[in-house]
Amino acid sequence: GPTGTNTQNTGGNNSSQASGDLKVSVITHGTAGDAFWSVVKVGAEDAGKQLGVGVTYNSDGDPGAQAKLIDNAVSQKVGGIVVSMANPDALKTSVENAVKAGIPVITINSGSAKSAEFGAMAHVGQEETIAGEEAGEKLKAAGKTKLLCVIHEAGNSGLNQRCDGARSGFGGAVENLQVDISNPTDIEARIRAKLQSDASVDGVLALNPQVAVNAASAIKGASSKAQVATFDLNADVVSAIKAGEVLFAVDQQQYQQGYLPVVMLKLFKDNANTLGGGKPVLTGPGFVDKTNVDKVAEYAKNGKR
Amino acid sequence: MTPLIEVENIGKTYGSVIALSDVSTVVNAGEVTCVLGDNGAGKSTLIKVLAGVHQHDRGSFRVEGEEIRFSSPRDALDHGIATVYQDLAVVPLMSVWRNFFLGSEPTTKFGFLDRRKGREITRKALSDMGIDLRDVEQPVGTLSGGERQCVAIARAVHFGAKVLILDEPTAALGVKQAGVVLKYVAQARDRGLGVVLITHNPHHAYPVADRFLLLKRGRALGSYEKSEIGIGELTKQMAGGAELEALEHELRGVQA
Amino acid sequence: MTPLIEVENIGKTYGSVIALSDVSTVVNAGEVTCVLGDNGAGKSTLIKVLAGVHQHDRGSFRVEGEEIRFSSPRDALDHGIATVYQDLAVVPLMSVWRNFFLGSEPTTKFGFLDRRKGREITRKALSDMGIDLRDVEQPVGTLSGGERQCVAIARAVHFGAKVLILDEPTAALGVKQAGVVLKYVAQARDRGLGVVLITHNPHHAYPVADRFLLLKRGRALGSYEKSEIGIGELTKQMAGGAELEALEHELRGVQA
Amino acid sequence: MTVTATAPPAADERLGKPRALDQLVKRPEIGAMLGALLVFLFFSVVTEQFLSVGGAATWLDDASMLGIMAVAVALLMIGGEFDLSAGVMTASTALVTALLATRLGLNVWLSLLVSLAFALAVGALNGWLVMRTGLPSFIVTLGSFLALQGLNLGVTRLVTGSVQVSGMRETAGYESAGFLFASTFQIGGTSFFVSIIWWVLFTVVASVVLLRTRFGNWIFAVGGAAQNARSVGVPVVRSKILLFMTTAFAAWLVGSINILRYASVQANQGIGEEFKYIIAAVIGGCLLTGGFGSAVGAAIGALIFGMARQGIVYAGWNSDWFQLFLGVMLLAAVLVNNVLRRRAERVRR
Amino acid sequence: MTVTATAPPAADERLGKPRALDQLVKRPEIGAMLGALLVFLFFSVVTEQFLSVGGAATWLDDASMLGIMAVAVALLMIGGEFDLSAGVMTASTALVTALLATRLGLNVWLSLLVSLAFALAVGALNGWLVMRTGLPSFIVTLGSFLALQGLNLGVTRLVTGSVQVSGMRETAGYESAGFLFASTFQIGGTSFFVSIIWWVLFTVVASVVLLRTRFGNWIFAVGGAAQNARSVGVPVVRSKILLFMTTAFAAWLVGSINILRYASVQANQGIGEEFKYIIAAVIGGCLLTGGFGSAVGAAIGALIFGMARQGIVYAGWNSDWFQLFLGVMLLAAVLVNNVLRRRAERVRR
Ligand SMILES: Nc1ncnc2c1ncn2[C@@H]1O[C@H](COP(=O)(O)OP(=O)(O)OP(=O)(O)O)[C@@H](O)[C@H]1O
Ligand SMILES: Nc1ncnc2c1ncn2[C@@H]1O[C@H](COP(=O)(O)OP(=O)(O)OP(=O)(O)O)[C@@H](O)[C@H]1O
Ligand SMILES: [Mg+2]
Ligand SMILES: [Mg+2]
Repeated sequence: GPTGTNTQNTGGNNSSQASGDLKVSVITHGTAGDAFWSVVKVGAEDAGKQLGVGVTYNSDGDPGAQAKLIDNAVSQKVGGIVVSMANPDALKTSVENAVKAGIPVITINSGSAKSAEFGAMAHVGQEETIAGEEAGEKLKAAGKTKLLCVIHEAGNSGLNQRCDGARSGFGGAVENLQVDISNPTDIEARIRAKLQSDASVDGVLALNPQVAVNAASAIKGASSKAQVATFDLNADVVSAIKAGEVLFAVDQQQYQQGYLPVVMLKLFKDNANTLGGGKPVLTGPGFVDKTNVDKVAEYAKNGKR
Repeated sequence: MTPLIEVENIGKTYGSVIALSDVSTVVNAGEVTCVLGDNGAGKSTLIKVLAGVHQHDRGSFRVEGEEIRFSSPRDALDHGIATVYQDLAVVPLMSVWRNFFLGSEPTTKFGFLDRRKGREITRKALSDMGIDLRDVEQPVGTLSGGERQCVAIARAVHFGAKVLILDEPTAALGVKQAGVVLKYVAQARDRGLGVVLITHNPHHAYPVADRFLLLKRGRALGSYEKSEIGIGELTKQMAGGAELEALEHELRGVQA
Repeated sequence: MTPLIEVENIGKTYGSVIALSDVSTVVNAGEVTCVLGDNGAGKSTLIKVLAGVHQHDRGSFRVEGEEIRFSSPRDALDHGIATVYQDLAVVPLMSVWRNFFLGSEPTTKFGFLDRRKGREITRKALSDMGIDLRDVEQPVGTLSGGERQCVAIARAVHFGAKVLILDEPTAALGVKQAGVVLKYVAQARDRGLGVVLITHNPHHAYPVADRFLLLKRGRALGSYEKSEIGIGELTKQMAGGAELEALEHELRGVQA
Repeated sequence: MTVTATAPPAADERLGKPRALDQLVKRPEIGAMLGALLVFLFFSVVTEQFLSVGGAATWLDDASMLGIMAVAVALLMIGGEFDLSAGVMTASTALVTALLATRLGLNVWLSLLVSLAFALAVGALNGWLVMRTGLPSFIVTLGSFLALQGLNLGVTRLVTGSVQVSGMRETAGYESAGFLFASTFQIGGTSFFVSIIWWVLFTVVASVVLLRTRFGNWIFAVGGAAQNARSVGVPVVRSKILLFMTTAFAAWLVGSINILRYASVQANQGIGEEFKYIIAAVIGGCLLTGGFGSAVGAAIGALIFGMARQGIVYAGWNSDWFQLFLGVMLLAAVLVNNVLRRRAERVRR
Repeated sequence: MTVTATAPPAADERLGKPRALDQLVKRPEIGAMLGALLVFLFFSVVTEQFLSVGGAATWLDDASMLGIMAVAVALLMIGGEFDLSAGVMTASTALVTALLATRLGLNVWLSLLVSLAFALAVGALNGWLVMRTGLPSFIVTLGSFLALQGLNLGVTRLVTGSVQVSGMRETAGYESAGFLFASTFQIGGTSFFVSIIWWVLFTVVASVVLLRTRFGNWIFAVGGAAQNARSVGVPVVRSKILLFMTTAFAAWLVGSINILRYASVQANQGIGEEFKYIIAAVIGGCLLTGGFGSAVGAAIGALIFGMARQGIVYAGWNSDWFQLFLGVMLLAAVLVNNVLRRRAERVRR
């Protein structure tokens, strides 16, 4: 395959090292260090490496700052922009300006409803709401009656959408709990406190693998009968799934949300190809549970699932 | 003629510390009232009440016959009472002239600071006191102790209206500068101001004062008109009577 | 006998300000060297060099005959030079006894602070100076100016080894306390210490000093043995000669 | 009849001769300026687009929003206080405006007025609490920071069911208000946001107030030694409360620019920004302990920030290391600034 | 031969008679203690589980990790400095340990030693930079905060390709190290984490050092008036560098507890926590300006924090409003604390 054009480990982040002259700017609303978005980044960079496309990845949770990053990319006259639209309204002007400047834009993850309206070429990924919805349905199918949805970053719209989705998918009682991702002790203590004070909670939906691990140990500490489900994977979650401590992990296969847009932009540039016919290209959600965990485990270790 | 300031049986406590109790005195126009006493006797506390920094707990405090209780130093200033504090009340990081005019800044007709005027008046007022500064734009914090003292005094003299209060103004000053300050005190008195002067130096107190208030451990030890007491007796009283003699004797003994 | 301290043509500049230049003097064991001068004359600068707070730029500085340049006040202390600064060098929020022992804390045999000993020595040292504090656990910041001065002096006297430097120690003191300080100076001298004393009060300087160094605007104006000068002439020199007479005359004129 | 014999001499023999360079660096901002110049030159050389008109529009835009706040915060810091609630206030004001306009259908102008009143009230409350209780403003405004953060999220979810308010574009008065706060102007065919003008304007006004008015003098005084300032008659309480209200006003300005430009606002916006304001002010020469600083310096501090943030993106450096670059760059800028300031201070004495 | 005629009188007539209550509140921590008591009583009454053994285990656990850091930060603050890098340091040390153990296969104990050396080096560097440059520690440690944050993320991604390091459970020495740092002990059938013991131990040691040793005396002195302390011979530079290293040590302790307990660490852990440490210290009575404070107070400040955070969860209040409750509660605690302290200070004089 066309790998090896760039052997540098950090990925094709440096455009001058890419062999091709296509430069793609990926701009997301994930905060730095977010597990989910880390996989998206790896996906985009892998695609860049393999296709000889210069990929730069930037992100900011603040919509205004994200808009400025788009403006920045436009002023750099990049060959393509990939953007996640958690807050489409705020990005409207910037995205439209990019389109006006003749830069093809692909939206990923969220904002599919506004994607075409703003002039984007395509949308890759699935709304967080829908991912949450399916997680909720699966938990309901597992016989859960009361669900705790743990938001590890207050005010993060993506996380809130997942919980909102879970609420409609689950049908029954869903409560949100806010914790702080930067303090694992606090995460565990709060989940434990919640479980101690409300014995009827029998399901915990974590939105981050680290939270999932904390939740599992909180459940032990509170001697509760609840079970954990989570978004995304890491080595600990994999072994927890094997051990039955974690029911399943939602896998949006977000690697593709980073990878595919670069491919699409490359193809668009080379052959004017388009994909999806105006409809979103869905990447997930898939689920990882006891049945398929062994298959996925290896990829999770490399940061690709 | 009603006295400018009259306090009667005034008292002040800090928490459970009784810093001042039952002290009475008057300040008349054209007279200097000198407050004397040991360290910690309550002198600064007394003048802080007069200047509106603290409020008295007991007793009465009248300004021009009118019972009063200042809510802030601004209030006292507005009643024409200007004060030089022992700890100087300057802002170290601000320039000399800005400190000089702090709280009473000169403005142009557009409402902006009149900086030229500020600098000139400051330079003039200080050089009148025998302090020639290199630069009135330099921060007060970089001046020597005595220079700083002079800035505070020059400010109070310049803005002082009816009553001028000075807390140990000559303590950090050289002989010449101290002389200048005493001259100012005498001048202010002669212009009809009432002056309250705190000092530990009987040689500074005696020439200019008309009345002496002696404090000890927060209480009045005595109050004398100048006619009632000589400098020798005053020095003795300031040092707590007999004790001084023993000390002087010893000092001489050691010297010998 | 080599002098304890000997400085020769010493000079010090702050940035572009020349605070001290070409000053020479000696401090002998068993003698008091008195440094006199106007405000801003450079007295504090001189003793800060001696105490290791600043370093001199020019000239030579010898301690017991050995050329030296202190890297820190600790260094000077270790050479037996104890100093009372004009700005007192106390930590306002710390208690009196902790300030007293700061840098030379007494410890028990387990390496812990010996608090009882600390408190007792402090109380004793202060009451020897005529200061009876209510409580040596109270923060120094709550003491009156003079009380604070006494703490700093008592500390230097207690720890002073060979040379005791005092920057205007009597400025904020009452008559009695000033007398006690002078007595300490005389005692220290008689115990064979070298003393450097800065003061503006010729009545304080003359009785105890053996040598007078007069500074003006950073330069030495003159250096006299006690035998060479009387108190009248000294006072006159301190005030810059002729100027004082005009002033005294005027002061008397206003009084009349 | 003058007592002193010596008139101030034209040349003082106690002053060594000042060097030419030293004369140049007398202004407190000059250090920050050099820092800014360094960052500017660095990215101009390292990247292609940084120096272009489009590039300048981008980093000026980024600097402008930070700059407005940094200048206000600098005034407050010179006045000896902190405001940790300044960051979330930008979101609170935007939320108030947006909720009123989109949910109650108020005219945008009216909503802006109400949110201005709200901001000033919060600012005054901050100031009053600080002065009343004597607690450090760090703690008091931390309280309001947490409270506002909770309110932002709670109210937004309560009213909209989500964590953002959007739909401003359809409200009455959006166009005209947008023109004032969020329009663009053209220079050399590139659009610059009007927020840059607001930033410059705010800096100039703040600077004039600080250096040329009585109130400015009081700001320095209450920050340098509040007790002493009070003893000579400066209205300390009033001055400090006014400073808190100034910060709140700036937060309202930034909030309004944001809501009109992005037409939506997220409940967690502005969190963490408060420290960037303080950092920009400190880079610009403000002392953390109060009593010293400059408004222009703070504006330049924001400029350094804006240039560094966008410059790193232009350089295409791996964003994983972003904070590392930023940290090193800030430290370098501050160090240069510091060396220069020391030199300047030596001269000033 | 004594000069003074008056021996210190047993009862001083200048002292009004002290009231019994006033005598009680002489200790600086008593304010924080009452704040803690209030919060404790409040949640004990309002919720069911808070007062149970299981409940106590939960909020003590939360408080302990915060508490270790708060005590170290309190020492540093008394010494007149800040350390904004303390939060990320907890992640950095954990990452170093985890990377060495999982990627290089080092024994956990050895990894812990290396990361301790790393922490102490960073702490010393912080201190050295602050003392060397004369810049405020707020700025210097902000630089190291950003730099470490960047390093944490950059290195983690470089090595693992993801943003977290996991897999500690399989490493050599995990069991024994885990016993020391992350085991539990039983009281009344409920497991308490050993971090609580670390917390208590650390507080006691810090308190003894602060109040009973020369070094403790120096901490107060360098924070209260560094210049004056220097002139009486206190080694200011050495003391301050040691304080920065103490904070780094505490961060290592917390990082080690975290990594051994959760067996994985996220690269962005600890960000924002540094302010909670400072807040806890201030609630416990530390002055932001240095020179005053108490280690026990900081520990109690952390306890208030922990109880409030978990209490809100026990009370089942809508977590959208979480920050609002927290803000109001902290402010209330500080206010009570303040009123009491003022009273105490009045007595102490
Ligand atoms: N803010 C305060 N709180 C508590 N006690 C105080 C306070 N201010 C002063 N005191 C105490 O009140 C007493 C009187 O103090 P004051 O400053 O009035 O003395 P003073 O006569 O001015 O002394 P000095 O000549 O040394 O300046 C002192 O014992 C002092 O310790
Ligand atoms: N840190 C400093 N930076 C710049 N100039 C200084 C500094 N310290 C002192 N000076 C200047 O040096 C000169 C000498 O100061 P110094 O403090 O030695 O005077 P002094 O003789 O002790 O005066 P005083 O009797 O008023 O205490 C003064 O003009 C002062 O402004
Ligand atoms: Mg006094
Ligand atoms: Mg001096």
